[in-house]
Amino acid sequence: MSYLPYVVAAWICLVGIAGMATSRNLIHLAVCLTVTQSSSYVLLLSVGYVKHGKAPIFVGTKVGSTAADPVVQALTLTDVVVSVAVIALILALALDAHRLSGSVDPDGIADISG
Amino acid sequence: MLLGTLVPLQAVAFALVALGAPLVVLTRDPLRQALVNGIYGVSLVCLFVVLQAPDPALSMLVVSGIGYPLVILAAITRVRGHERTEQKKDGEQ
Amino acid sequence: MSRRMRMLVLGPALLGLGALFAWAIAGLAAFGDYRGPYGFVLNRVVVPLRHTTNVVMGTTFDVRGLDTMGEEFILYAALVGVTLLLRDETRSRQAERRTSRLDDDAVRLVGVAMIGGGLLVGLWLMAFGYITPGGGFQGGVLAAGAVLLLYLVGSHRDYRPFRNEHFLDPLEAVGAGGYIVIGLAALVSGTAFLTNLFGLGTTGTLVSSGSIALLNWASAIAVSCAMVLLFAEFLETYVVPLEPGDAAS
Amino acid sequence: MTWIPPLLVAIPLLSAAATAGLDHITPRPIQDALVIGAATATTALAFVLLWHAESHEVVEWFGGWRPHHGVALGIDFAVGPLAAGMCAVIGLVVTLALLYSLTFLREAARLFDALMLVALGAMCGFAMSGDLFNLFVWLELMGVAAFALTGFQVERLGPVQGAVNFAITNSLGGYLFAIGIALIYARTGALNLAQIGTSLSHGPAGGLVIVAMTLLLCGFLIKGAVVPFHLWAADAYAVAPAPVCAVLGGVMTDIGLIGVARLYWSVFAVPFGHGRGVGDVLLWLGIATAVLAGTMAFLQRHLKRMLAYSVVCHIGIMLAGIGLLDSAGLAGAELMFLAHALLTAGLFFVAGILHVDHALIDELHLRGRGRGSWLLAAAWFAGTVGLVGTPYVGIYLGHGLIDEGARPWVLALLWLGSALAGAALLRAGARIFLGWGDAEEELLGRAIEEDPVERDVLRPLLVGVALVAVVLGVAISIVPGLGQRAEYAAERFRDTSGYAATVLHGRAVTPPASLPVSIRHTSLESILFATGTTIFALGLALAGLYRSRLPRGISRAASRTLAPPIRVLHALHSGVVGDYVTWVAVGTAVTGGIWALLLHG
Repeated sequence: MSYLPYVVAAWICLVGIAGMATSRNLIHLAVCLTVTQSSSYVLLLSVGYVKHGKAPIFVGTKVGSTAADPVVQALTLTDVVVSVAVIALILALALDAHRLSGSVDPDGIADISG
Repeated sequence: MLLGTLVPLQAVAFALVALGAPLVVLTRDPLRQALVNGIYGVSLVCLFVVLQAPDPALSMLVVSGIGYPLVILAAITRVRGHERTEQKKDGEQ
Repeated sequence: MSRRMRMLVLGPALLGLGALFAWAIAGLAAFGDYRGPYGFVLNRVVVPLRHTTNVVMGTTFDVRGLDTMGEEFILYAALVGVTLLLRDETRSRQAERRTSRLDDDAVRLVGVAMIGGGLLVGLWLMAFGYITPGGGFQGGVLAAGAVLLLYLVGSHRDYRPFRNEHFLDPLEAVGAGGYIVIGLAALVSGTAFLTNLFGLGTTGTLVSSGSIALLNWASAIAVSCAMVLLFAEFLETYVVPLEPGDAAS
Repeated sequence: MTWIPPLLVAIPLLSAAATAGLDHITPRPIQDALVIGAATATTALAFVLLWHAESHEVVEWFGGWRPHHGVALGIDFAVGPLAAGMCAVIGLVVTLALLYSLTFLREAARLFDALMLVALGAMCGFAMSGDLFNLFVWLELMGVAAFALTGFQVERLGPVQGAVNFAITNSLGGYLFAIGIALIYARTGALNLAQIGTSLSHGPAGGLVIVAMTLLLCGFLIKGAVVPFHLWAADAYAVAPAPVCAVLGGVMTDIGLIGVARLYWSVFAVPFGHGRGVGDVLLWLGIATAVLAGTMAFLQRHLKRMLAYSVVCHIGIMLAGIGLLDSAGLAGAELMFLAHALLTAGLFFVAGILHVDHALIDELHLRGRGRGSWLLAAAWFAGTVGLVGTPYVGIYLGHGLIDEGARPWVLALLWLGSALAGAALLRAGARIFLGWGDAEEELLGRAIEEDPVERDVLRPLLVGVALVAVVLGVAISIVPGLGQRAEYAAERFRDTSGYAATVLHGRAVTPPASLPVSIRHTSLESILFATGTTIFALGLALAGLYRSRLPRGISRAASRTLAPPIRVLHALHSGVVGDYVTWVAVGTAVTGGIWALLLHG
């Protein structure tokens, strides 16, 4: 019985959300968002790990020998690409915000409200 | 009970990641944060390797080694450069 | 909300979320005891059915090829989006593009060596992705990073040819669109979209796995181009105005 | 006909790649033809698919990976009439928006078109997909396209703020969804919705499934802008160009609700379907959304922001329809979606034309400026009446179907939301096109103005597109046979075991006995409520126009009692992304907590 991996994933998610909510800088916020997302990779890969399993790459090992779940790894690959796309977009927006208002403080660029 | 079947190497990798995340979040200066985030990325890579996931590990490696730093540093440079010239302008006036 | 107020609301909310997570974790199988059917079935069938030794790549480009098609387009949409969002930024910089040249030849030499190395490793990752770890995405990012080193060790001018949208934009479209065209080819031939059509070849060699190889190359092209263009969009902004007057824009 | 579903994704995405990739090479008219052609073809194919999907479920397994012994290996699109109908409306709205933007957005047109097509492909994929992770991929893809489209006007701060808030809250929602996927995958070892449902039917559900459901559904509710996750929507829709608003407000927000319905009936109805716990929470969220957003719409003076809150208000009513968990409710939500998508798009189009004509978007500033624009006025008022749900106009039929399963007080609250949002739009219309009302109103807050994107437009085209959207939307309630078909589609959609059997074992569905071609009747109660709502909305609009002319005592008492809560409401919608992230955490924790109490044990 070991649950540490899952606890770590939950912990990363909460830490990331706390960082996002309290951030004073959009660049910092974007990085916190990727931290939040990294919890989903950690959880996915922990879930798919198999005791005494090898990587699901069958070079030199027999097909059918114990190996980690390839599906979660494929999902993680997609997830990582998503994170790059999202951080690039948010940083582009941060640059725009800075050009227009001279600030990257999310509290400072709240132009419209109500 | 928490550790159980965890191989020591995996326990260390998980601990590093668990420590790294709050460090990234608590580093409020973006430039320093970019560095810490790089280290956090490397700890994730190690974790993926010990979880028998070489493909995601490679992917994380190129992303945290090339992808994130390039865009983050570019954004920081731009923001800083802007601020510097603005300060200069204020000084002249 | 004031920041203080926000912290007061956030604290209990995170505690609640934490409690929910804890409840969920209590229901999970212990670490390493996982026995879900999906991945185990794939581990057994993908190598014999698709002649690829890397089951993760077999999953990414064949069994769950549609996800990867979406993923290519996420990257593509991000590239188009960043170009759209930074169009003012880039426009205002055009007039005052300036570079700080690196004068140290030794540093440049190391840089050039790294470019060569990066490109080689990138290509290797792309080429052998469906046999050993690696693949279009990893190789593409690495190759793009190597190409961009040209910018960092050289001057901006040296790097311009690689950042020519007239050349890279169509290539990017060929990569992303190529993925769909391969899928459509299967549809036209009367089977399901993205069906693996081609000869499967010998397991463990470069001529294995049928259209996985093609899709892998399509995504490698798409990712490399997308990354170069994406980084270039941002790197345009590396050019810091040196004189106070330059900041007028 | 299994070749159609992949085409609904492939055509728009391939054209998107082509249009941006060939930007510098092909002349503009060819590009325009390519873009409009792709959107039209997608729409036409979606209608063909709808025709076929009525008699059998169209299931396509990508890569030919069919399931073996109930274990799905690949990804499937499973299309019933409801999903096909969604695709058809999505295609229609996107096509109209692209036609509208031919002259409305000339700058960076290729990038814009490419992103719109990507969004179209992603939304169609989302509506048809039968795989949990595949849903996430389409969710992220449409998100990435939408974030950039929102920030289109990069020369102003408002769009950047709106896009940042949109991007960060929706990405967070996506990541919560991803964690939910991991939890479900850990429990069932499957990603196919039908297989997950089958797997969850063995053994007790437990905390893991409840928490996973919370994360998955909250991910969709964030996309669907349901209270308290709705805050980003007004910021984003107020600042995006009109055709983008039409697509985002008309179809992309609602798609989150389709996700909720799809997940509930393919997966969570199995472990939780015997009680009403899940449905009641959705119903309550829907009611809260309808009333709060209706109120917020009434407090706006920025036309697009007002429309944004009106969208959120109707989302609430549709969510309540889904939360009733019966066929009539789901069919009602579906019909409301049809009418609402077209009417909202039409009203955003009209707002865009006003913006181009007068370079103003503020209700008070525009006062009396629309006099003489009769076509626009007709479109605006017809659209507004359609959104209020006057008997047999616009959303009425959908709302009437939702009414059938709802208790009277639920009904009253839902119609109240509709009346508030409708009153706001009526008030704005009367001020702008008739010049009625006071020129000042301090309860509405400060003005926000912006410059239009393009001034040199082909105005007849814009007006034509707006009229087409409004006329189609208004007519939804009186299309003969539509109500009965929607109900049949809802019944098919709700048939969990039938869905699983069709997807995993290839069993054919029993085609319906011939459905009547007549206008579906609604209850007397609905007609009374709808009439009352219309009168109430008119009265409220008049009160909003002439608050200063009310007897002084009433007026003063009204401002004294209303001003503080209004201030609180305005303050809660702060436009600060840190607050929004906090509300996402609060909303998820509270929703999960309530489900934990209701469903456990």
